[in-house]
Amino acid sequence: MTGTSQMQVSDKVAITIDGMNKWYGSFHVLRDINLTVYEGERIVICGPSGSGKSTLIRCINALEEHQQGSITVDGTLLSSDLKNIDKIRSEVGMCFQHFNLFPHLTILENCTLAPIWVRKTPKKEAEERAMHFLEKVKIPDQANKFPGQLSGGQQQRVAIARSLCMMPRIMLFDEPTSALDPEMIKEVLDTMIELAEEGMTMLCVTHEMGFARQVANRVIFMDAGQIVEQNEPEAFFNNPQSERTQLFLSQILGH
Amino acid sequence: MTGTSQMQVSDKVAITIDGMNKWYGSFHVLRDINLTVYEGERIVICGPSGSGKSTLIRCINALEEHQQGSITVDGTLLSSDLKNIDKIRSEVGMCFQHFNLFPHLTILENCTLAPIWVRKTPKKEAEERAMHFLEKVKIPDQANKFPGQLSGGQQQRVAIARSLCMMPRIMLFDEPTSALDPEMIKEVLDTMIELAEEGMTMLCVTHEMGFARQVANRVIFMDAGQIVEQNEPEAFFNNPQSERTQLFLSQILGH
Amino acid sequence: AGTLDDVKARGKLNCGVTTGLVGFAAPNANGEWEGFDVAVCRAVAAATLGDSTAVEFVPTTGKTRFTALASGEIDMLARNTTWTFSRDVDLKFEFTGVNYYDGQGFMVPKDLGVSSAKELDGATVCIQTGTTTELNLADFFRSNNISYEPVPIETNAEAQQQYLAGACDVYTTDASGLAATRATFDDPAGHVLLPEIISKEPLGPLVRHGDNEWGDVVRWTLNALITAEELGVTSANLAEMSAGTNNPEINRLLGTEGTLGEMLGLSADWAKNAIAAGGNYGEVFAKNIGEDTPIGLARGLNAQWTEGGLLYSPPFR
Amino acid sequence: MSDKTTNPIAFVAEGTIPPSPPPANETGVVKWLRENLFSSIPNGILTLVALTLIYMILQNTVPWLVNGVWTTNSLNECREVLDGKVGACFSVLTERWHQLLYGFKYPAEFYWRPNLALVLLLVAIAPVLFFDLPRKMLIFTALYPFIAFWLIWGGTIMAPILALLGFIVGGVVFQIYGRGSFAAGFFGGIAAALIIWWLGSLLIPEGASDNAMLPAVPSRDLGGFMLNLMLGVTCVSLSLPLGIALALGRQSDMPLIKWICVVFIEFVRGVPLITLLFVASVMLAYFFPPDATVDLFLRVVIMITMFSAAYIAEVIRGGLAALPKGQYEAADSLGLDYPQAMRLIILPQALKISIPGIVNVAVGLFKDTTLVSVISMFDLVGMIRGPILASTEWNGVYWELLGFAAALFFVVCYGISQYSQWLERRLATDHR
Amino acid sequence: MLINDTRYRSLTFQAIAALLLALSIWYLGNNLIQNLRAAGLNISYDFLGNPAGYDINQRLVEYDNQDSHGRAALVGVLNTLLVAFLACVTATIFGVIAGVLRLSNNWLVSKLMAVYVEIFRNIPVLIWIIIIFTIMTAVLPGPRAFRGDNPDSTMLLDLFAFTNRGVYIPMPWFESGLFASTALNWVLVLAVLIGSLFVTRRIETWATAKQEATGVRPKTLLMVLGVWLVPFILLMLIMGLTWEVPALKGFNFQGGIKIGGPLIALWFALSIYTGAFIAENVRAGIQAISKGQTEAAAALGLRPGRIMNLVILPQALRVIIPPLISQYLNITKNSSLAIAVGYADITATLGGITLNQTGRAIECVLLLMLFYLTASLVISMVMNIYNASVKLKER
Ligand SMILES: Nc1ncnc2c1ncn2[C@@H]1O[C@H](COP(=O)(O)OP(=O)(O)OP(=O)(O)O)[C@@H](O)[C@H]1O
Ligand SMILES: Nc1ncnc2c1ncn2[C@@H]1O[C@H](COP(=O)(O)OP(=O)(O)OP(=O)(O)O)[C@@H](O)[C@H]1O
Ligand SMILES: [Mg+2]
Ligand SMILES: [Mg+2]
Repeated sequence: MTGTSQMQVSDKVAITIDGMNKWYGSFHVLRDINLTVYEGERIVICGPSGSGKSTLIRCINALEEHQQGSITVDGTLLSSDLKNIDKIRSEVGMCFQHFNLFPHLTILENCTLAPIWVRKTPKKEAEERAMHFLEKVKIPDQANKFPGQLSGGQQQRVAIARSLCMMPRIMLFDEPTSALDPEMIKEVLDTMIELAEEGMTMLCVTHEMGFARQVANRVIFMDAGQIVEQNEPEAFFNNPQSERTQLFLSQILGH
Repeated sequence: MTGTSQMQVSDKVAITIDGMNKWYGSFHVLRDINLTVYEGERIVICGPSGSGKSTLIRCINALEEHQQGSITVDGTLLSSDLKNIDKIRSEVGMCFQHFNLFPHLTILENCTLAPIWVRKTPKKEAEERAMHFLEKVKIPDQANKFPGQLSGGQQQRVAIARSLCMMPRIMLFDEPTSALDPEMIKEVLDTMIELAEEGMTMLCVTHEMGFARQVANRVIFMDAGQIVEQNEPEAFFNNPQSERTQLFLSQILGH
Repeated sequence: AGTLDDVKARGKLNCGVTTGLVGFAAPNANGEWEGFDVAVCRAVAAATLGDSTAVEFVPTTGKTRFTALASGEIDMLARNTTWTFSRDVDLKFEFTGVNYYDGQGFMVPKDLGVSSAKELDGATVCIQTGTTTELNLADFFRSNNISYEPVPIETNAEAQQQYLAGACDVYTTDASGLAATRATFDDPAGHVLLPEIISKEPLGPLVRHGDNEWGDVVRWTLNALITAEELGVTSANLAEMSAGTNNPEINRLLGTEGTLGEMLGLSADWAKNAIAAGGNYGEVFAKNIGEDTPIGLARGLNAQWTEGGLLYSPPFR
Repeated sequence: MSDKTTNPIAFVAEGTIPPSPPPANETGVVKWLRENLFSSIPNGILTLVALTLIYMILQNTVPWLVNGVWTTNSLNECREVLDGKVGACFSVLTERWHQLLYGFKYPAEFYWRPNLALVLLLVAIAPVLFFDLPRKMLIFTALYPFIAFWLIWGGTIMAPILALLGFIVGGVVFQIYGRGSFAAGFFGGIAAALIIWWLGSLLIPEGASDNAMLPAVPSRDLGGFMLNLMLGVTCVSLSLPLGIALALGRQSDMPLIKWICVVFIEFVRGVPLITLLFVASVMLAYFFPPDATVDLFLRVVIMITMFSAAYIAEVIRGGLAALPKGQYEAADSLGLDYPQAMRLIILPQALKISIPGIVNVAVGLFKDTTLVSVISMFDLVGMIRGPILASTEWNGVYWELLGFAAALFFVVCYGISQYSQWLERRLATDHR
Repeated sequence: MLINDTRYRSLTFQAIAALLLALSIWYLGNNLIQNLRAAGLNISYDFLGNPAGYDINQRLVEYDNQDSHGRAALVGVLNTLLVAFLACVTATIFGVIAGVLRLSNNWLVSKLMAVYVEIFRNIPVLIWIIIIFTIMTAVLPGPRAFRGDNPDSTMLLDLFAFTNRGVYIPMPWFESGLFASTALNWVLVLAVLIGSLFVTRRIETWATAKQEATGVRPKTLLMVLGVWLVPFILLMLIMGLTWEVPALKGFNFQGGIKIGGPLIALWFALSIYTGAFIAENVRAGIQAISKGQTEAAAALGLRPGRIMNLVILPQALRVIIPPLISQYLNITKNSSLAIAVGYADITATLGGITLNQTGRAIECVLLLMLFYLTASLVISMVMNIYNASVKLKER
């Protein structure tokens, strides 16, 4: 299984993070992060709470500023130039822990909003594409409902569809399943696995180790703002190198 | 296990409910309830939503009035006489689904409030006792925090400690774990099991069947305001008599 | 540009009046402004524009009147405003004459048994605020060394209600206003005006300092009304007289002789128009506040100098 | 285990006990009275006190109302008719009806104009107040200000059309250039509108309003309750956009803009409206160029608008704060820029939450429009305190007039506050 | 472009805003200067030192018509503060009573309170002020009615006179004061009262300590009563307390303390109007405390009175007090409507007669705004301090 997924990884670089440092005030959250993500790669990021996982992926689509080092997404250097930021954001889709759907818009409107206003897609085309992705996440029949009328799992799938409608080349997931009931987690993970199989570049913060084993090319373990260890899933889980990782895995798998 | 717990049951009657009926307006919520609880008994009440479980235990400590029949707690007949009500309430502790801690008081003050003002315990003594019970529920170090600063499971444990500080002879629990996350449920159930092992008389509305099997002397099944079936846990779960109970159990255990 | 040119260009005169004092300036049931002050506005409009209805009446309160004039919102203020030194000099306005010689008086219920203001020691006095009333009152009681308790009220209607309900013993404002107010009572005979008039209140129209042409227009329009009465020109015989008379002053006034209108920058028949608007001073007085009206004021000080009053217009020549 | 404990415990019901009616003392009038009026001795006393109070009020007002006289022409006539009886002279209302509603100067033959404007107002405001109505009606709402302006003030129809045209052109320019950059669109739109207005004002011939379809009525001639309504509606609708801008400004992370907004809001909220009205009536004139006389109505509108904008800004700020941060982030991560995020995501939600608060501000503001009577404008209260009470005929009828004013305001304000409560309930359940 | 760079974007916008701000200030200021010069006026506060020339009937400090405009303004400020303070107190009382009664389980009373709240909230306060002033003058008798052998009205208990000019109540004074100066005597009384307060606090702490030690709270009511009454009565006896009873003399009642009609009307109107708003706040505050809190307390065996004191009120107050304070702010601002009833507050003196007499519109209005701004800033500062001090701790 790991074999098949690795085959889709190309040599083209999707994201390069180079010597990145970030501070919140005087608190050093991210320390000297170096990371290269190739197109089609699926990366799972894990680590204890507060270790900076969310901050890292939020830096990638400029929801947070970084203070040192550079981030290059798809050849575009992330700088304070708004043009670049806009460009990167439309290449990178993001999916939040709490979905953050727009409650005043229907599912369909949620999905077509950004294509229409950012990509200037004609409405009809945007809607067709939205329906396509809603079918992909298996909720085309909910298109005209409001987010408040859906279950958590359905909402998270809408959030994924919403990002996909922007046709991003890279998807970021920040603990997409941790706000869900166990039975809904499965729905969402299935959707993500399907995406993974299509070769989407994915960075995913999650503690679902089953998911990591099944789809990831690489697992990154962070602690105290640093990347402590990264490896292929098999090696990572069966044979963690650092002590910190071993401790963390023992806790997580012990549950 | 059932053996140990049954040994503590004495012949002394703690609560007698005799032909009790209650209406909300013209809605007949409790129908002809007859129940005798012996000291040291642990009773679990279950049944579908709206069947009157909460109403029943709220009648026992006079949070609701009943219109027909009699309730006697520890030899005191529950009537509209305020003296009796006060007496009963200080004998009976209650633990709510939503904790209902007092948010403006610290944990310690939550626990000492009633002993000081109702039981006229000197403050120092009340605090010592409160610390004792907080230790019992394993949160002595939170004593000076405010409820808003604790997790749900911790709050529920404080609520239990708060009732215990009044040294009640009988504890009523109304779905004490249903507002909690799975991992916190365990904390609270552990606390309750410990109490049970000390021989406290307990009436507990819950759907935690594991708990029922482990500690209950008797399981009562209610439906439509009526006690439909009651039995020892083993018999109740393995061999339910009434059809209604079978249906209910099949749903609950099927999960 | 001067105010006169502005008014001509606009085709309307903006005239500041009070917000409502029956007899002097108040809208009637049809919403038309009428009254003694209003007539002055109309006369000026007739003189400058030839149309006595080309007036925009701007109601002003005691507080807003000076700003309205100073800021140019109104061209002239014809509101019961007392000509005082500080208003003329310090506030930089120009009073163009006096259209009503008033004085502050007192009204008391008859059954109070008071016959002189000097007996009012310790009385509660309702004051209609707005002009110099408070100051005169304070001066009067101070100089007579007696005490009183002031109750300042914004509008005449409310002051009157207070007075009638017995919340004050005395009501003080300009004597003309007192008479007007008493006229509306249920039982006017139950109230008396005390003999003391404690102040001089020359009320007259005013304009901004520094625009002498416009000041002249207003001043001489008022004088035209007064002179017309003196010379016996009335709205009834106006047409006849303007055909020419053998009194040269009348001829000069009505524009059949000389170039007075031109000097003012107005048409020759300016005074004729002003008089035609509401009659001469005497007619205006009689129609709005005279003895046949509910207000029932006698001419008194406001009679022509020939009749023993103070009205004395400089000659038209 | 042992028989002794197990046997009495085991129990299975044979059948269901049918529900029975509650005991008699649980129903009926007597129970209601006992529970609601006489549940305890203090409660009984309270009831009796309340009953006496009600009786006293009715005893004093009912004869006065019932004996009311409706058809005389002056207070004296009315007193004669009443002939010493207690009774109201409502005839002042019938006789001065038009003055109370429209002020004393609005031409009587044109009363239909404000009336029509009011009716249209109801139509225009309906889609704003009731979300279920078709959204198309909002087009009429957008047109309404121009129609109403023309109806009430009259004059040449070119003026409102020109104003509308300016807005339309500005909007179109904004649409075109706003796609690229918001700032370009925004300033371009404003510039385009200004150009249109300037060009248009050159084109409208001098004196066009003299022979217009609807003769012009100067704003000084507005009065009565109509003036209250107009001030209320105009100022609330003008202050809404200003309030939104202030609220956004106060939330902004640009310190200068934030401080300008904070100072403005706190300043305006700290000063009584009446002082601001003094500013409008005695001070503002000094701040305009000497030859531009801005009429009092406009000055008052400016002041009241500023006043209510500050309050509305605070309400909207509350609405903005209530939105989870995730909404902003989600909008960002989709690549929407600030104006888009505000317009499409944040404001629609924040405004919806704020509507009850805005309605409350609106009610308060509407009540406060009566203060203009203090600066010599003849609104309803101004008409009563000024021309009507000062007139020889009606000098002395306070109760009827004040009661009428109170009743009129009560009906309108109570209506609006009921609406806002309905809305709050509805918003609470909307979409779960 | 600058506008597209996050670093400079905000700077650019702020620069534009600063420019616009400066431009408009310059424009307005320039107009002002031009207009003033054209009118030959200048901004000067010298007039504040000139004699005011008018009298004020309601004053807390010495004032007569030869005092300056500045002092007249001070009288106005104190009058504003006086009526605002009185109205805040009574509005709170009305509001709390109405709010609590509105939650009463007595149907009639709760409906009556709902009617009160709705009627007063939905009618402009200006109309209320005028109505109440009119009612007062029309319903209460004038002093004239007290005259004659068989007067229409009589004084209540021969001590209090209710007239449409105001209410006259007896004034206490000391026959054999311990000091020569009346003021010092009153200071002595105040000192005794403060002493009683202090002792009461001591008794309460003692009672709490006793309760903490033994569990039983000693009954302190009698002791407290004694502490308040005994020294006070003694002092009064020593100093020879007598009452100056108002009596009809000349035109008016003389002697005693007079509370003027305009003050009463304004005070009452503001209290009853704002009371309706406070009632709503109180109701909302109490209802905001969930039923669960009462039930939990009851289940612990606490009696209803204790539940109110120990559990409900401390929580409800946090909800009630912030809106309450903004109602106080509203009272202060609404007191400027005093001009409608002839009460000499700051708006009526400085913003009314002084403005009227001197024509110094800009100066007067600026001073007026300055005063109200200061007042409201002080009040909101108090509110912020309170909010910060009672904020519930959460994680
Ligand atoms: N806005 C902020 N200001 C200051 N500190 C912050 C801020 N956001 C996060 N932090 C701190 O930065 C650290 C990293 O936060 P981050 O959310 O990236 O952790 P995480 O690995 O995602 O943790 P979790 O698994 O709990 O989501 C934490 O210690 C957090 O307290
Ligand atoms: N105050 C009340 N007034 C009227 N009906 C009520 C009231 N409280 C509860 N009921 C009704 O009484 C019935 C029994 O309620 P109760 O809360 O005892 O059920 P329950 O068995 O505890 O249900 P759940 O498992 O959902 O808590 C329900 O149908 C409920 O709707
Ligand atoms: Mg995180
Ligand atoms: Mg329940």
